[in-house]
Amino acid sequence: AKTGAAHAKAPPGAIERTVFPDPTKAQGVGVGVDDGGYGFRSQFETEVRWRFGTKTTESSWSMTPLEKSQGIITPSGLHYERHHGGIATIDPTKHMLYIHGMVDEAKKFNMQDIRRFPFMSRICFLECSGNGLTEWIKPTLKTVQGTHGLTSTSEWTGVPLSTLLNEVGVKSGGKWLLAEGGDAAVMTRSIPLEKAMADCFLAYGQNGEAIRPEQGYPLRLVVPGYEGNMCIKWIRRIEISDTPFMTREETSKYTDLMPDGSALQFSFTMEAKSVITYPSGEMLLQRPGFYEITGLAWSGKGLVKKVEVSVDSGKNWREAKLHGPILPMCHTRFSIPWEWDGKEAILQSRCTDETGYVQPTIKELVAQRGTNGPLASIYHLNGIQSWKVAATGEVSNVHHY
Amino acid sequence: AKTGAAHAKAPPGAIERTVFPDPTKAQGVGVGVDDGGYGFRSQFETEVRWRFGTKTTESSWSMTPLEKSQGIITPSGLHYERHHGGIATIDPTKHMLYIHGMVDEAKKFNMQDIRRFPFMSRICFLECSGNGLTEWIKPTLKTVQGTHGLTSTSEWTGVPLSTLLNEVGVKSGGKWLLAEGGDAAVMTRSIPLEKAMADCFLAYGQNGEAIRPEQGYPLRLVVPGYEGNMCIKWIRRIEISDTPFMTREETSKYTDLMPDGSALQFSFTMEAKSVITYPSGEMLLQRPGFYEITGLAWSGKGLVKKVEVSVDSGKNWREAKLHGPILPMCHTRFSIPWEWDGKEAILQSRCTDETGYVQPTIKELVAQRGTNGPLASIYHLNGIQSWKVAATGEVSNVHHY
Amino acid sequence: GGAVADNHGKKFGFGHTATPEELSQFVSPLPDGRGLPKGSGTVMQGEKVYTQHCLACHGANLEGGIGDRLTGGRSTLVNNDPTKAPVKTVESYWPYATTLFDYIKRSMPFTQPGSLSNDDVYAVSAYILHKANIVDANAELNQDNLAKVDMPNKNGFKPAGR
Amino acid sequence: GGAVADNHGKKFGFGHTATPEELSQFVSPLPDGRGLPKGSGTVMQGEKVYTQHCLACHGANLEGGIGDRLTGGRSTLVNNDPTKAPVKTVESYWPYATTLFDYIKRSMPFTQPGSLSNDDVYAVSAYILHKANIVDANAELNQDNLAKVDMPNKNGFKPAGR
Ligand code: HEC
Ligand code: HEC
Ligand SMILES: [Ca+2]
Ligand SMILES: [Ca+2]
Ligand SMILES: [Ca+2]
Ligand SMILES: [Ca+2]
Ligand SMILES: [Ca+2]
Ligand SMILES: [Ca+2]
Ligand SMILES: [Co+2]
Ligand SMILES: [Co+2]
Repeated sequence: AKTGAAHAKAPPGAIERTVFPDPTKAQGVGVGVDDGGYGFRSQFETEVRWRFGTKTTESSWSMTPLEKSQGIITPSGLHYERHHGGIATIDPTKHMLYIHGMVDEAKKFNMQDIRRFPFMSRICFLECSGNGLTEWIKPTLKTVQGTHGLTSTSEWTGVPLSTLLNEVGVKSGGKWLLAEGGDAAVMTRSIPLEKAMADCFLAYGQNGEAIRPEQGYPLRLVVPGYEGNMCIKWIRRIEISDTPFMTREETSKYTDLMPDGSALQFSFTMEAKSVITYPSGEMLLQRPGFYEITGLAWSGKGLVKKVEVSVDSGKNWREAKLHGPILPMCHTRFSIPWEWDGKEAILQSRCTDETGYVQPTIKELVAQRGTNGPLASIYHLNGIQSWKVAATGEVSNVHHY
Repeated sequence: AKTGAAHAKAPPGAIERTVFPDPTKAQGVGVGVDDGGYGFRSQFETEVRWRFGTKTTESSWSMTPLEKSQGIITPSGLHYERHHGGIATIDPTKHMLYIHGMVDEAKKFNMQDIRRFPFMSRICFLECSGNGLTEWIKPTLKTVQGTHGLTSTSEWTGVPLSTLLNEVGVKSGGKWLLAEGGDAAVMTRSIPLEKAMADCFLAYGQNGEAIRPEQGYPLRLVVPGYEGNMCIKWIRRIEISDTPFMTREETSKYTDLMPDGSALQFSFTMEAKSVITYPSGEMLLQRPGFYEITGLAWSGKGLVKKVEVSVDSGKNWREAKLHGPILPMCHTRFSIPWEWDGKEAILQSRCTDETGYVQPTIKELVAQRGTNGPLASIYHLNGIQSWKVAATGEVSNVHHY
Repeated sequence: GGAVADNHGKKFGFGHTATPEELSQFVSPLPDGRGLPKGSGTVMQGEKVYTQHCLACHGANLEGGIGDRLTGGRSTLVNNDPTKAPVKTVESYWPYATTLFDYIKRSMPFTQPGSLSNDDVYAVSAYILHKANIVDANAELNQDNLAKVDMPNKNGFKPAGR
Repeated sequence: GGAVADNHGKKFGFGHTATPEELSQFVSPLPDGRGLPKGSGTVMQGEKVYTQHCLACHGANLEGGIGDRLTGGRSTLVNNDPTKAPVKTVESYWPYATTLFDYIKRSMPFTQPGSLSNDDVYAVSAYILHKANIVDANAELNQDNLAKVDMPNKNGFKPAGR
């Protein structure tokens, strides 16, 4: 890549180039002249991941600017992050994956070994189950990046976990496996063996190149449709057992405390959800007239079957167009035309997945799980999002049931 | 983005980070600490676009490192390039698209206008019709990046051209349109109106963000399945006419000179093609045994229906697995298992598309079009590629019919 | 084509056998105590470890700081008051003592993860559990008795079924 | 959902009318000469333009350099000898003189595209066509006669049908 000077004035991900008054009258930048053969985005584009202000930057998260999203693929540079010990920097020639426990033969695989197996690719979403945690009690963050930005979609490539488990031979009685990361948090989660065999895979590729460092380079477990935290990054070890390991991330965290004091554990599935990304919080509609409302819908249970949109506070719902490709456990782009009459309006979207599950209101979720105090019912907020369009055209985050 | 120091030692597209002996024993890099909120690839990844050595860098091309490709999406930073006047740097707030000629009302649209229309997204390939031009007479370039790297796949988002044409109202008798770029080459191509109305679109998005500068930021015409040169970048003007404009790029260039001295013009469609990306030229198979052969197949006429692979110089063909999603006019990933016995082998792949068209051998193409001297039959080489695996495991580019 | 690759019905034989010695670097106890490494530590030893390695972030009274609060909060879990937060700590919320050992062993101290000996981890676990009013001041925890520690919220969890 | 967006059966009315004045900045002649801008230039004037703006890249004898060879090559097109390249030039290959005007006007000189007046472009086109033995030494080309220039390979092209 180019060194400092070229980057200095440009936004992240870009390099500064000369802007000529008439670009047809002066030669542009030659091939490979300033990018080293790996291109940058335009210097006129500025959206970035936004870090939530946790106490440390190493245990923190950053959110995808969904208000700028187009189609279904998230640019790898804008994929949301959640780390508990920072981004590990791992030399792939030294990385090793161990698989042991209740197996016929404990084995270790280096990255070369792993790449020799038959591979698979899958375009699917990841979502942190903490996505929306600020929104339980009242509308809090102002943009869709803040309310929903802990979900992103990539094309992941890797090895089916079933292939590797077949390689070591899971002993009868093996029911759970521990996935362990090679980062400073040595992050661990227990995964049901049944899910592991069904569709989990170890990804070394993301959007056509090596998986990005902050997504677990060189190897990440992908658990399609389940909470993002289970998709262990920088994975270095899998241990098979007869019971779950009851790690900190599946007891202290990622459990759902109910008003009666009991807590739901292993709430794995990211249930059907949708959100309007345009228009959304902090935008300004400049005039009444035609708008193509658009957003994303997804379900950890499979295909998005239907997205309905209301522009009148949930009184009437119209079915939105689903843009292809429509893939299971993947962001699906929807849109619907809207003639804005210039009066205050509440915009909402509601997703139905192939199981018939309908995205609930936040009120319905609160009725089931309680608010349980600020940030106590933290995870799995998949309620209907409401955006208010004021008569001025200003769009804001509201709660409206 | 970070300034010079961080980039200095890292490959293009990466930043240099400290590698600790044991990444579980030291905190990793905090969220947003060194990337400005737009992530980089790993410093251990090095593949880049390769510029073909033309006389100027401004009229030149660079090729996608397909040997490293995974899945179907090409990372935007590695998408192939072909410019005739360098990469234009265009301020999107100043960019304008004019549509005029045989229309009811000549109009101009700024980027805000364009973004207000209903949009569409489509994952599809682009391919320069010069892809493979060095390979007509004898195997020339050594890697699949050189032989086939002028094709890439992205998710493009934009406005259907039909929407804009409907807006200006095409007069009866209008049959062709000129698309004109806003770069230093002011690149022009004539597009049949029928194609324009069928599925062309003006893309402002690529893989979930703004289209990259070298792909035509802020706006590019996409002509699905047709030669890449028609997908006018930095598009600033469309003029409707009753005849083609006979621009330099559809007469002097992008025509196919036949041995009898006549030339085929408007050879638009990128016909069915495939190539094995692994193993491919310059790779080394370290030992006999199992290999998952993989590659890409595509057709400008629609869906890839079948890919067959031969490992014995075309004597026997086995049907490869097609990985999803399989989309029309889009790269389709295929793979097939192979037990290499350690003896010399010729690997080939052959694509059949939904129209029943079967990818020809290079010999068959030469029989039709002639070799016509070095680089004379330049375009539309979609013949079967042959890779020789030597007994040493070395893989090389060969011609084998 | 399905999303999951076909293994062509066979083992590939890639990779190598992992030796018990290599595997001994890993620690991940189960809630019943299987997998706990040998070692032991007392509350008093743990106080030293805590003061030296933990206090800066978790507070002199385990009340939290840069790191989470570790004690207190019993009786706050039953709650549906949107103005009050339940206090979820090792004391009030964690169902298994093995999780405490496991997590400290792998992730703490935050800036020097994996730096403590097993004895130190048993000790600081004992200290935290003592300050949480779960074990006595003279308790010594080890691979055999850690899983038997009676955690207040051990029956607090049930499978979500979703 | 199909790949093409639905326009919901109506005009949106976005954008603005483009005025003839705005459109006058664009030049894209058709092969029959419609769309050629007013202007004219002689071979002799063209020689000056060529020497000053083109010669450095296309050569004193139009034999090419950094830029393409522009003349010669007639009779090389019929060819299936893999050791010989047909010589495709303005002279031997280009079917329409309007293309020459158009391309020079939009793209040349390579490093100062769009810098020549219409008269200069007519002139340098005339010069190139003269050196290509297509027009006389005393030819003057303009918006009315350019399309009538009889290009040697005007019948050389047929639609590929693919
Ligand atoms: C430099 C700061 C720091 C130091 C020193 C530190 N911690 Fe922590 N601790 C943290 C942070 C930050 C977290 C939360 C990490 C996360 O959630 O990603 C944490 C979390 C914990 C938790 C989990 C609490 C819960 O409710 O889930 C325990 C237990 C813990 N630390 C114990 C210790 C012990 C024992 C030590 C010393 C041996 C220690 N910590 C040293 C910062 C620190
Ligand atoms: C600085 C170098 C340079 C100068 C000066 C230059 N050209 Fe060119 N010319 C080129 C290059 C390079 C190309 C090929 C561009 C491409 O194919 O992308 C070219 C292409 C052409 C072509 C097309 C040839 C073909 O076979 O397709 C014509 C005609 C042409 N130039 C005419 C001119 C004229 C007339 C001038 C002066 C008014 C001029 N050029 C000045 C470099 C130059
Ligand atoms: Ca943008
Ligand atoms: Ca809301
Ligand atoms: Ca790579
Ligand atoms: Ca070949
Ligand atoms: Ca806590
Ligand atoms: Ca030429
Ligand atoms: Co959960
Ligand atoms: Co063609």
